[in-house]
Amino acid sequence: MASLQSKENDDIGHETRRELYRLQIEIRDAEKRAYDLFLQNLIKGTSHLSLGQEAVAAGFGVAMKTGDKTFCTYRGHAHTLARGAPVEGVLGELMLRDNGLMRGKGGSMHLTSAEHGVMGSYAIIGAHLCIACGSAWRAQYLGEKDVTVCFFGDGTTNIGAFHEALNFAAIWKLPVVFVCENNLYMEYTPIGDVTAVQHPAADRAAAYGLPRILIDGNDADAVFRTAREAIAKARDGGGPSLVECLTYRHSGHSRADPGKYRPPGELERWLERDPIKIYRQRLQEFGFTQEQIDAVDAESKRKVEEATTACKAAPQAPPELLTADVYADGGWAWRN
Amino acid sequence: MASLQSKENDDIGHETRRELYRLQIEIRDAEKRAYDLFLQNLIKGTSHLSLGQEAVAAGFGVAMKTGDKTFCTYRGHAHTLARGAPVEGVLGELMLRDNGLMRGKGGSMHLTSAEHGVMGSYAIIGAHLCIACGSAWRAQYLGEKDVTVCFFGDGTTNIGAFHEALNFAAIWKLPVVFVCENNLYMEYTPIGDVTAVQHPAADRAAAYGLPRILIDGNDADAVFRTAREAIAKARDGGGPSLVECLTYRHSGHSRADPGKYRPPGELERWLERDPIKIYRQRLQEFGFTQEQIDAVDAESKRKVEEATTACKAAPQAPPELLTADVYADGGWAWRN
Amino acid sequence: MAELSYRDAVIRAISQEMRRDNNVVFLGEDVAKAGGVFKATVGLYEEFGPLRVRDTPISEQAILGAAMGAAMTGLRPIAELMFSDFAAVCFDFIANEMPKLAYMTNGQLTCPLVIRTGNGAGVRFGAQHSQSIENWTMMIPGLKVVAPSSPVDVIGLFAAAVRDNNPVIFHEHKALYATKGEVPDGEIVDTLGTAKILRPGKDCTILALALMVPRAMEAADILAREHGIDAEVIDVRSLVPLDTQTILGSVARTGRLFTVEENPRLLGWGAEIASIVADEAFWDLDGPIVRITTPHIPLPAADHLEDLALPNAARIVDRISRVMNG
Amino acid sequence: MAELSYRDAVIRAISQEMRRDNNVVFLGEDVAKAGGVFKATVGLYEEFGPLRVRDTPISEQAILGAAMGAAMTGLRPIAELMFSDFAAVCFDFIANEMPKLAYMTNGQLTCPLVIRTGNGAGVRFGAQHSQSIENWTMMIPGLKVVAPSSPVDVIGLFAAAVRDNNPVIFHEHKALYATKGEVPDGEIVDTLGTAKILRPGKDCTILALALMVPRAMEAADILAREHGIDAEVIDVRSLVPLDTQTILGSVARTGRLFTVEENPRLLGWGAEIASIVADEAFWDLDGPIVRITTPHIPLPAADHLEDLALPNAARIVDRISRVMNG
Ligand SMILES: Cc1ncc(C[n+]2csc(CCOP(=O)(O)OP(=O)(O)O)c2C)c(N)n1
Ligand SMILES: Cc1ncc(C[n+]2csc(CCOP(=O)(O)OP(=O)(O)O)c2C)c(N)n1
Ligand SMILES: [Mg+2]
Ligand SMILES: [Mg+2]
Repeated sequence: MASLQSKENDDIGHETRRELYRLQIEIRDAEKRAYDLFLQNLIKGTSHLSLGQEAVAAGFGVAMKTGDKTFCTYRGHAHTLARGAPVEGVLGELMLRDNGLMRGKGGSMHLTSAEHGVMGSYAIIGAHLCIACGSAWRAQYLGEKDVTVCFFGDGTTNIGAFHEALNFAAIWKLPVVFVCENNLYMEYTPIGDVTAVQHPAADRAAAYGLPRILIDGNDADAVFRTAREAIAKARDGGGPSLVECLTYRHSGHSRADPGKYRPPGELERWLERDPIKIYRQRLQEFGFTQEQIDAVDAESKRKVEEATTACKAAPQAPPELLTADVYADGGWAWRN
Repeated sequence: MASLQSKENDDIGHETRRELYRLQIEIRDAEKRAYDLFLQNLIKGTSHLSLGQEAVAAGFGVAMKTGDKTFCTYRGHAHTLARGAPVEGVLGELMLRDNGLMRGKGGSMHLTSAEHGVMGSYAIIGAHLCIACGSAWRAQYLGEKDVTVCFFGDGTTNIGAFHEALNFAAIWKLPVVFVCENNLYMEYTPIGDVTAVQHPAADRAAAYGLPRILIDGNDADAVFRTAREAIAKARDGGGPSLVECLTYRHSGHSRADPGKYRPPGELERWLERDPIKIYRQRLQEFGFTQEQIDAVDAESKRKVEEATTACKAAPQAPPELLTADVYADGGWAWRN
Repeated sequence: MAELSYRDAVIRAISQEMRRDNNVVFLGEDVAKAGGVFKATVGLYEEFGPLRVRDTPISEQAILGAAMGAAMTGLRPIAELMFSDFAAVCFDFIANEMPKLAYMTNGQLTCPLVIRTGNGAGVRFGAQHSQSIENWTMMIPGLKVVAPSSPVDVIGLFAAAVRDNNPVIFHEHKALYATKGEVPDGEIVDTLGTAKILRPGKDCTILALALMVPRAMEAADILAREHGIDAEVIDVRSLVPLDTQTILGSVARTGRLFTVEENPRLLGWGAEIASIVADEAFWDLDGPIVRITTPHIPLPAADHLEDLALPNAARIVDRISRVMNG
Repeated sequence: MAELSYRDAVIRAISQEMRRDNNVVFLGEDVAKAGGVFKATVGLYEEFGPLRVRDTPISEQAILGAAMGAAMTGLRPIAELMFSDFAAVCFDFIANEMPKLAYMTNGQLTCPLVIRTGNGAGVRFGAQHSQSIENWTMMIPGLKVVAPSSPVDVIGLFAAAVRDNNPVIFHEHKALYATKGEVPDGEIVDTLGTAKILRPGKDCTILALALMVPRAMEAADILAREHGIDAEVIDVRSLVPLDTQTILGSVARTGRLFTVEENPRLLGWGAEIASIVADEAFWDLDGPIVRITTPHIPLPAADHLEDLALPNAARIVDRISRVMNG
């Protein structure tokens, strides 16, 4: 686990810390709002929240530069927001409205904002690790300096595509960072019940000639430091990294899942280690005033509120959209 | 590498050694004959020889008991013979004749002899590792005491199915032994060019919570000892093993491939370590007379000769076979 | 006789077969302790215990591979693919391994197993969790393919699938799980390869499958009431084996054929049937064969767009009435 | 103008496109240093170097995934699937990822790439290395599907595929690699979605694809010579987009339709076309639509059985002459 450096010799700095906090709280507020909207039946289909996992998205989001590419999963609201995609676009998509990032065509599991470097959210476990390799290969081939970061869960480490992607990235020395958010569960099954090693990603890094990296995923500073290092290594031609972040989701797997499969007390123990709570304390240690923190909180609340209002007012996409963009020419003609 | 025990305290014994030799020489003779028949255009389609890799098949074949199950690949002639399937059935299948193990319907890549425990040869890389898990699961579930042994190549360790099967077998503690024959090449590409670790199987065992087992695959005694141990462990409920056998194919990947992609001298160095050569020496060390060895050789030559004659005389399967056994009722009706 | 949901019928079907035969085992992701993401396997773990009902890792290839290896050596496994879209991550087993085993081994080995999977749209899950893949599976020689539309058919056809000695893929429709129907007490066993005439009619034949069956039935009512068209509705139920006799017999009587398919247009299951009818019943036909399908597009997540995509009663009525009167 | 083999046409096609556009890169198993298992990529590594022509591990998911990720961020990759049967081990990318990307992202991203693969039978490789999977790919919305039958079409259609902004699967027929044909000098670029009338005729229309094209042509000759039947032969070339105009136009003239398909019967590509014709050209038809296909079975390895399985000129002639005269 990465340990905190002293305040005197702070390697992170005030502005970056503010940003790390700002992102975490924005994700938290947006995710809580998504949950409310789901209960109000304003989000149809499904939704997978990252409540409790905000530090991972924020830590990487802040460490990434414009042009860097994000690949994430159905549990990707956080990673999408962490690259600067607007809350309205995200909530709008969850609500399947015309103001959503993909105007309702993709839905919550496929959030994409290419202009922010969010190259898609993928809902079939494992595939996007391979796809992320391709994005990194393009950067390497063209001599472009962007890095690709690919997020996935602990359960994903047991599917074949994980294995193929890791080996492929390693042998081609691709500028990609694989980030495993180990939240202890694949849906409803404890990861330990279905995995041959304790740390599904870290304990397998050696199988791809990679160093073992296991960090506290609830401490945004720890995540940020690791992200900064792995991304710099990738950018400098040092090849891929595999990072396992230990974290926990406060909510259920999806929708209104009450998470009954969890042993009593587990959630409570993790709430003690809530990343937001940890980070508020951190900010205070590093000299932030309560007013400064409150200001960030208020700004986030305002943004989410405004976004919600806009989304509730937004129309659905027009019916023509049904057959748009099947092919790259914008149409759907499969015949003449 | 397993080392030889002293002659005084021999843990293998005369009869077993004879059998280890007998199998190796039978496989060698049959494979050489297959190559000749290919050049004579009597084998259509393809064929993948195990010349040079005989010690692996023989070592495991001798260690397995009646009822144990073999799963192998398109390079499976050796493993099929090692379970006692008749040379005629194997060569007949390669020649696509009616006397072949599957009467020509499967071909060289799908050799199967259920009565000998050979549960099929699989031609799409990786799948049969998962299928072998199922055979082992059945034994575990029914309390049957047979062990499943699954053979594959070094290149196979980079496909997703390998990863899924290994994790699956490990968590369910299945009675299965995975045997990687590392012959240094996936078809024409050196395994090191496409693999992130030096030993594609052994260096990954830890990723499945398994011990690292790397042995000399050209020494039938070493293979036999490892096989005996891994099979006993599986039979006793100790779960799966992953064994990497270092070996080399003397012939090309398939058909008449001349193997031009090999660096000069490589084949010659491996021919020095020819398993048959090694084992003849071993037999002599352990007191076999030249006549005893010659007798085994002669018997093998006779068998292969007889089989060849029978195959050349064998007819093709009748045309009705085309539509037989599509479904388990023996027919092919997909409609009424 | 009791009213049962399609979801509960799945549970009853699995437990009927597991009670009957100790060689029937069941594996899949989150199917055991959690009772399945669609709650269609609740209680099985409790009834049959951890050796017969097993949670797996996210390893669809290992799941199907294990089912196959167990099937060819003596068990009769049931494997769950949570969403049918995931067939694509283990398609090697569905297309290349299971269905070819008996043939390649010249009958030495067989593969008696059932893959059950949540198929179809209507739940706003978007392009990768809503597909109708019955056609992906129908095209594979050696595989049998079933897709029930009612609780009683779920039980009867599932039992037939488990007892069949071939690999069978059993498409449960996600949007039907909550629907209900009358189901007799006691053991229920149906026959694969039998279509059912749900509504006899003399003017035209409508073939439908799974979620499209209630919609075709609704359309037939409207066609009769508002357009004077007396449609015969057939629930195809089983794509392989295919009950061509019932279909050809109906077309011989009505002279007109329509298919209502949820799968996207190109090579939807109706294409095969249309081609059979256009060959074998050509002289029976009084007019064009018309297929009513989801357009050839990926599915959108948005509810109103998804509703637009799938055939519904209004579209069926509109199309059939215009074709029949035009 | 020079005579070129289908195999060498593949090499020329790839190098034509790689010379033209530096963003075209090529990856696959044994494709670089060894020149491919079918020797259809010999010399590319030498000409374009190790950065543009890359050998991969046996990781079809990573190969297609890498191609896709590179395509959506700026390159135009060509990925080889050695045998088309292996599409099953990476079908997620073919069915769920590449073809749905543009749609799911509402056009934010596209996926301009080509998957080229050795398809079809005739080489005695048995059930898992001989399949015709053009129908597996035709049924997927968002994918384009091409299958050339001659060297010149290989080059022209491949160039069109590389320049297309969508994922295109390019089926090369293994049994055609050694065949030869005249090919003009200089750059060749054809158009996707265009069928070719290879032999005009007035009595019936025969549609064929890839290896079935020369067989249909041979059959047409025999039909003319021995049965007085003047068949029009159309090389469909591209399944998606589908040139329905050429097909419907031909049926309008001849009144009879036959398909010659290598894929197994159920949901072979001809089923879709039959269903289109049975709908849109019903009143043009003078008799049944007949599909001549490989039976719905896995393929045997034995040469004489494999030969029995695939449609050949004799079977085509027999079937068509009996139907036309019956
Ligand atoms: C190939 C595939 N199999 C199964 C699923 C169903 N599924 C969706 S999320 C999930 C659990 C994923 O667990 P993990 O990787 O730990 O991510 P988390 O949801 O915890 O973030 C499963 C099994 C899927 N989407 N894709
Ligand atoms: C999924 C899949 N990809 C590619 C191939 C083509 N192929 C056949 S053998 C082979 C090389 C296998 O290498 P290895 O596993 O080392 O086994 P070996 O042939 O050396 O015994 C390849 C790539 C295949 N059969 N299946
Ligand atoms: Mg998880
Ligand atoms: Mg090898």
